[in-house]
Amino acid sequence: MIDYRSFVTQADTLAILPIIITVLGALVVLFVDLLMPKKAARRTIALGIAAVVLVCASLDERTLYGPAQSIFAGSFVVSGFSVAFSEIVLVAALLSLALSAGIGKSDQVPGTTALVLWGTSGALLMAGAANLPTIFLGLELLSLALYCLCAFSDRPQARESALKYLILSSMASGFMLYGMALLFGATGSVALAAFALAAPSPLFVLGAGLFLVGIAFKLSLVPFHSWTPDVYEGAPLAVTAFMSVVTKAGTLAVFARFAYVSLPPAIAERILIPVWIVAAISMVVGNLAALAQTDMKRLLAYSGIAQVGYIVAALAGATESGMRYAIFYLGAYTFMNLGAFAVTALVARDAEAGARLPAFAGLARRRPLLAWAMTLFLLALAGLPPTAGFTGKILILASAVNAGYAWLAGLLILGTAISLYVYFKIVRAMFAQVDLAHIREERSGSPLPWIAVTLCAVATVVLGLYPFAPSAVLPALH
Amino acid sequence: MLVGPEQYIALSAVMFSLGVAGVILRRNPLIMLMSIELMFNAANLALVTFARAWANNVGHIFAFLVITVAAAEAAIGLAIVVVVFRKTATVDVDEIALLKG
Amino acid sequence: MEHVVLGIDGGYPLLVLAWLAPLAGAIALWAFGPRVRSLGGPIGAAICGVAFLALLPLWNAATAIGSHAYLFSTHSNGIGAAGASAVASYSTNASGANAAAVSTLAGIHQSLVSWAPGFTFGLLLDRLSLVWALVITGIGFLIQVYSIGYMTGDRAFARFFAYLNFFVFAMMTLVLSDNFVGLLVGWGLVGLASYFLIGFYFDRPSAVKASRKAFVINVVGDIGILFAIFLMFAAVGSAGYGDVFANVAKLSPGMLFAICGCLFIGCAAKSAQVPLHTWLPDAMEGPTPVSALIHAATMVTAGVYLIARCAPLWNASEESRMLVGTIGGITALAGALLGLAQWDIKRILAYSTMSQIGYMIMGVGVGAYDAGVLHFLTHAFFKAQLFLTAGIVIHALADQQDIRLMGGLRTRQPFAFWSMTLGVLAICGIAPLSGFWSKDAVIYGTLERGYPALYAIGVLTAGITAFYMFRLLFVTFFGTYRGAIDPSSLGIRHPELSGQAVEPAHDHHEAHPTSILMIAPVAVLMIGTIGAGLLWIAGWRDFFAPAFAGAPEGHGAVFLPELGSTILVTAVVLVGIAIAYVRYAAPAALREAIERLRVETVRMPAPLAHAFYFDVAIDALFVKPAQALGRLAGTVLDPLVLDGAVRETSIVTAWLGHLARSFQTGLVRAYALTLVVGAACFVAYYAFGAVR
Amino acid sequence: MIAAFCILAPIVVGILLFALPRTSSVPRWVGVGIALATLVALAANPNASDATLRWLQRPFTASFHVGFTGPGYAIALLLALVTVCALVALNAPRSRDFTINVLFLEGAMMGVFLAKDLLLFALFWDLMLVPVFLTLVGWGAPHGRSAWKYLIYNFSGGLLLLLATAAYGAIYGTTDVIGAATLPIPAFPGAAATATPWILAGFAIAFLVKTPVFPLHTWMPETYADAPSQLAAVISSVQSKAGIYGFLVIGLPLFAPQMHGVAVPMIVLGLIGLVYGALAALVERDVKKIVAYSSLSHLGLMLVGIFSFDELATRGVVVYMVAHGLFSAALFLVLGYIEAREETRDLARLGGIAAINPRLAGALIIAALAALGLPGLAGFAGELLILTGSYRAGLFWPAAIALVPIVIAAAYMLRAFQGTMQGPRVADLPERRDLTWLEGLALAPLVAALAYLGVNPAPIASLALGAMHTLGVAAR
Amino acid sequence: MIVFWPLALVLIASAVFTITAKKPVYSVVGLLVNFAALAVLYVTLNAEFLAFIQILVYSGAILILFLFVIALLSSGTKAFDVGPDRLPKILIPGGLFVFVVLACIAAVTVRLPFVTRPLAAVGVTGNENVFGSVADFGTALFTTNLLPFEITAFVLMVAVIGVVLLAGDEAPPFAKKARPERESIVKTQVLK
Repeated sequence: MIDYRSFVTQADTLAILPIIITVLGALVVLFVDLLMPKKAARRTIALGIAAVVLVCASLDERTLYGPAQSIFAGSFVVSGFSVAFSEIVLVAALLSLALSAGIGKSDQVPGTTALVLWGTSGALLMAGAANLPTIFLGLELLSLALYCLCAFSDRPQARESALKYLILSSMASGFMLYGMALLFGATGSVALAAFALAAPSPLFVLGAGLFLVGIAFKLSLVPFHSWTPDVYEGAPLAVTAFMSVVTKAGTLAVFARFAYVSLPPAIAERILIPVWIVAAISMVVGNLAALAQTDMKRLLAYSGIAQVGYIVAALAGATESGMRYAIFYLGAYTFMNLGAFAVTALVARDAEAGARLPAFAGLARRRPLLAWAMTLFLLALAGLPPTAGFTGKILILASAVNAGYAWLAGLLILGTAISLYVYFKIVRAMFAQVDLAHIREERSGSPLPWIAVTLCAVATVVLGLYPFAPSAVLPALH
Repeated sequence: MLVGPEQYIALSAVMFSLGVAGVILRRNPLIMLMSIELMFNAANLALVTFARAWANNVGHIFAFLVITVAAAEAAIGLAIVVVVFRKTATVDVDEIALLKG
Repeated sequence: MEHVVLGIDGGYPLLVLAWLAPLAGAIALWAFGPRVRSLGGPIGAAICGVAFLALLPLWNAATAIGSHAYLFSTHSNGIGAAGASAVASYSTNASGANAAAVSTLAGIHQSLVSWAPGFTFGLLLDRLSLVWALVITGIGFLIQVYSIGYMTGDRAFARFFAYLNFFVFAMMTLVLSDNFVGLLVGWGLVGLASYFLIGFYFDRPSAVKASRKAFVINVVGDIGILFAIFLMFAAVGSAGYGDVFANVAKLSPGMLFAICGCLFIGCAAKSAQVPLHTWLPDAMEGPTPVSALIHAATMVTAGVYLIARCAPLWNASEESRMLVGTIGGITALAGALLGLAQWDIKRILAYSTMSQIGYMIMGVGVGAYDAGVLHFLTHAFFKAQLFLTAGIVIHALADQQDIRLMGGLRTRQPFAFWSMTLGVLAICGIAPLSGFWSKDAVIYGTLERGYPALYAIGVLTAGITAFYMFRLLFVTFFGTYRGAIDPSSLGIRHPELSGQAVEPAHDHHEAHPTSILMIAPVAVLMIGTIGAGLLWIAGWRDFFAPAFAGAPEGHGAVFLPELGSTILVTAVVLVGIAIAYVRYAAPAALREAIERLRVETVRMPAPLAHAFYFDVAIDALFVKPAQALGRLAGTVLDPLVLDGAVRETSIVTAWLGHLARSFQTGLVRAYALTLVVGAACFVAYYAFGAVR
Repeated sequence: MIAAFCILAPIVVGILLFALPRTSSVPRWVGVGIALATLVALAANPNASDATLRWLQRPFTASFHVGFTGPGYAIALLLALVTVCALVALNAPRSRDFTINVLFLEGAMMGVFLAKDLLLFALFWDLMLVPVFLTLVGWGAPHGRSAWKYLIYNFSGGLLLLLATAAYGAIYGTTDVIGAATLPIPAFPGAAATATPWILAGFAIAFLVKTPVFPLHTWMPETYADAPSQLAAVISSVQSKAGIYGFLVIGLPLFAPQMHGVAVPMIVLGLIGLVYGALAALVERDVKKIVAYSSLSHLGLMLVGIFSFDELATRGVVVYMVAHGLFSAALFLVLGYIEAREETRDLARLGGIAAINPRLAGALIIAALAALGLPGLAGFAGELLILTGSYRAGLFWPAAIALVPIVIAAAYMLRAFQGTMQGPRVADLPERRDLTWLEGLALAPLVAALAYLGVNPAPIASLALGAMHTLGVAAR
Repeated sequence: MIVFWPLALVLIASAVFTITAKKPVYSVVGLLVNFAALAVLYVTLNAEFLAFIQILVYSGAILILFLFVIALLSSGTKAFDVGPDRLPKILIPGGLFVFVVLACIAAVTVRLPFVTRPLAAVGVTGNENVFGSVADFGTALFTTNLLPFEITAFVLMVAVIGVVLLAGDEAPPFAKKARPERESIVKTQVLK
């Protein structure tokens, strides 16, 4: 007789407690909303609960930091590594919710907030997933939530983006799933840790390849990126912000675990080379395509394509330190990217639709603090000091050179050079001399985005300059 | 002719490819969704086959989970098609291209 | 590293005072000129006088002949060590064979600063620099006194004296420096002072142009000296006179020639030697006192000073003597010839200056240093006097400078006439005036040292000089006054070609009475004009014998004795005077003076009228090509080629951006297709590429 | 700590200035005060100790390590002085924001010249470009392209610098090497052999662009011409030295063999720039561009000086860096005053200003004379030491060729001076007031420093000496 | 195992029919056949529980959903394939090429040595506690795969909430009516 209790111990429960908090928190949001009178400030309450939930999850997540422990019969691993990704996801979710003070109409806010929380839990699952079904389900949980969230707007663009995202993402899931099936076929196991022990076989390689296609799609690496700009532009701003970080964080966690843990050493490098190549292409093409963009969300989408290329480049060679730098840069990217989104939300006439370049004209004279904050975020995105983007880029460059991928470092520089025009176009618009008489001042009522801007700005600078070594803070793998 | 896992996998690969082709060739999002279901089913077939080959029922479990996800995805996908239709009065994906460039 | 310093090192506050007082005056007058207004002139003159007086007490110390040089061992990093003479190790027997050459050059030395090893600075007052310093401050003083009268009423009255004081400071720097770098500093600063003063009337385009030309050509000379410094520094590791002269024996003949040649480029530019002389006539755009002080008496003779100072170098290099002597001779002749063709009273004097400096350079070049230096001294007197007299004339004629429009001034301006006559006689070398002694010494010096060709040039030039100087005298002062007649009847078509300003200067454009302040300095100068030459027979050679020890002596076998030479020169000069008289002053000539001047004007030989085409050649060879290259750089290479490449890159980048965007058609099926294409590439790699 | 103060104080104060009203003139005086404070702090503590704070441990060790290297100290002094001078008589509109930008610029550039860690150097290097870009955008000609050009050229260089720094750190294990007594042993000797030339190439290109050196200079004339004069003064005098400084304290000690390997092409580039800039300045009509091209010429000379590897020339380079900083700042400030008065920079439109503005003319001529290398002013001292040293080091032709532009410099500088100040008055040029006391005050320290260093450059030259000992530059 | 070949034929034919059918309804029918055949194949692979689920969920739930939506969208306006085919024609051969490559690679890969190993021995389908049986499946699902199973609950929850929020919110454009009680939707759905 099987002792079922041995499969759900207290340790297991504690280990996934942040996920449980998040998931159940979403239910709390919905139920509290049910109990509220009609006239109540439902938007505020829902967001407040979600914030509490996310903060609790984040605090609880910190307690898990430590040596790796495998739970749920190897389905899930909790380690410093997963904690790092989880924290990034939670912070990103928190900041995204703050951006435009809820998604959709006010009576939809509790529902959408719940969806955000569930999506977050999907990403949290991906951060610790140790076998293929868990990966797949975490990914789908996140994706399904995002499909819905994208559509929560009356703008036809939002609907379109949801449809496109749905079709393309499902297709990519199909590829990934088929790859998973082949991996299972090649090894007879679904546990990532078991793969490395299997003898290398063509079936395994092909399975890994298809799996990586799915990964590349979720990371929006060129040429699997084509959904990104459209979806980012169409989706409500907060959703775009959310998915721009959370999807990447979750998928990177999966990719990193796969690349570091499950590949037989003999063929690991050959299996991963296409990923480095598409990362390199992403750095260049992403920035190139961003050159002529005027919509901020679309611009940040292309920028994100390039940025994720940088992050993947950090992993090149699959060195242990590279992993840390990737996490560092991802953390930096979270703040600088969300900061840019937050400023866009503040500048935009319609916070949900986002803003186009002309909205930034003369910002330095109208709202200097906002303009300088935006400049800071853009500098960070461009990899310039005094920001985390600069430090992160240095780490990535050093890591790539160290791992023998100097060509990647060179292409990174090329991409960055192109990106300067992209980011400084906005800086220029903000600081240029314009006739302020023609510009109608828009001020959003909510203070929440301001909080996000402040947090992101502080974090962007502090992460870049605070004299700590990422290696001392970030944990070992597994 | 002996039937082994190879034949099953080949069959699943063909099904998968047909699903891919369906997504590319059709303009009707419903049929595209159906094609995606074909892809998922192809993967399921592979999973089940390999489960049999290794005598490891985790493949079955996986397939089961996939079926669940496919159901959820179909539900959401159809809902999205409906809301798109409400906004634009068409679901021809070639007519839905506001976002580009 | 051993550091040889000429002169007895010590503290000489008077020397520093004489050196810096004019600078202080210049700064004060420049800064506070508008406040002190008409007091500026007296202040400036007084400061110059103070500098002169400060030098006098130093006479004994500076002329005391020491039989020793001082050697200082300095730390090789050298910061300030040379100044700390207390740590010096003392030796009376320096550097073997060269000790003799060095030891005789005694004087007084004041240490100043050190830049780096080999670049130490100090002031040196020995006999040579003493003579120059006295002339600079003395004549400077006189000319400033004169200027108080001449410049009265000018708007920038005080600024003028600031410039003059600055010039005196710069010139003192030049002659008092104990090393080539300090000399070069002075060299450049006098050029600057000259620039300021030539362009004093800066709203006159011709003055602006002339000042720029003078400055740029002088910079050409500066870089000659600069290069000489490179050579010397690379060879002996120092730019100090003492170090260089002590190591002359170590230098190869080729190196010596190169050093002398480069130094001479500087001399040629500063002293208006062919072919770098073209700025000097144009420099007459400046006020007349400036021409007298800078462009006649002092600055332009800096080249003479440099060569005399570097006598140890020239002594050791026969080729250099040949070169310098020849250029000097050519310049003397060319200046005289061009003097024939001028109508502007100041330009005539300018060419005569060029010619006379040619003599001096020829003299010092061939090794007759004492003669050359004496000619500098006498020339300073008589040429300053000539210029100042011309100034009186010009001043009285409301800034008229064209001698064709003068005439008959003998009665109207008797003082000017007599002064001018005295000066002309002196420059022609009529005994016993000063010019006679010095010029004779120079001319004979060339013969003595074996340069008969130069001798011939010298004699010929003396004759031409006599002709054109008397032409000046006769046309200006004899006959009848022509100022009222129509210039065109004299053949003057383009007034600007005659040197006359199209828009004559400024606010003092009217006839002035001649003030006592202008007459007195001229009177003082007359004393020198008459008597300075007598120094030649009053121990001049002995005075300088220590300074020019080792100079090449005469070969002995000379076909002409000195007295014979004197007679020959005097005869040639008299012939020149006679021709001038016949052409310009004989009663017959005076009657048809106007017609004669017209014909002469119109029929002037083209090479002379165009000053032997030097300006044209320089313009075509250097200025035009440089401007063309500059235009090529500024309007073609920069914007089109270099920038164009960058622009193309950005255009291509932008195009690539559009290309990347063009894949973003908005059609979800196209996106699916790209996804599948990407997947196919992946799969192809993984199926065939990843595992063999 | 003094170094850290000089870097941080302007930046912090700059941020605080946002609190003051936009149109007040108080921020400018606060700016002057803080710049003066840095100047005094630097001048009073020439031997201040370094400040270090650990930054990174992996992939390489890096520190927030700031302190004085000899040349760095000299240029930091220059920077503080020029900043004071630029702010004293500020006439740009929106003076608070302008002051803030200038203070940020000062802080960032202090960082460049006081950093003793390569990574920190790279950080400040990139950082110092930002305020310039912002100022060009906000105060330059509307719709001008100069900001873009500045950005594209300099950040491209900056990124290569970044890559080179990262590669250096990755291979040598530490970037805390500027002015260090001993050089790091590469962690990967094999990789070091292959990569070091490429690392130098990265640094060198960044330095060459920043300096700038032909043919990477085309951003410069437009930037200097378009920038407000106070900014042009700061960047032309100090920022342009960053490249030369980089060669001096990074190139020479860390990459000595490779530097020797590229000496010939570098000298050739320097010479081309030297002649090219002079020729272009000879025919340029925009007075600010004349000065810009003259900078190209002068900086080419410094490059020649560095690559002659001669002790004397190195001293000369340091002296000339400071001298050029002083006179180009003075030139741009004066030209700015003229531009503010006459609203044009075109030589064809200017003329005869000296008649009514004699003090302005006096200021311009002094600056121009220093620029053309008048003996007795600091520029001459630098030129002399560089060229003498180069010649002694065996560079006969470079030294000879380098003399020609001195003549051309005299021609174009006087052309610029006379074209604006002398000649007949241009009829439709408005009559404006002469140099004000404040403007004179802004120029006076520059002129005084030029004159003092012209007479006695030893204090600055000896700073190079101090550096050379620690940098291990053997005198040949 | 002889049943494999006819089933494979049906599977492929129905898949081709699904992706080529003119009307979506026909595609649904093709898909139905496909799923049914697949269920039979599952049985041949000892996956009897999965075969059952396949019929139940896919054929019974998902396809019905499709039919409903087709019915909804076809009422009143023309929804499908209304405009020109905007995908450039040259891309379609490209797509086919890709498809061929994929198929070929799949075919090549499965011929490689791994699969030639003999299958592991398993018990006869239909018995309790043997491979593929419900008990076998259930044990695995509730022990080693508990976490994924629990996640499916939330996946479905997301689907439910999302669909409710999306679909229940507004009226179609051609029948726009103000609905007074929008906030009640969440309530009712959650209570379900």
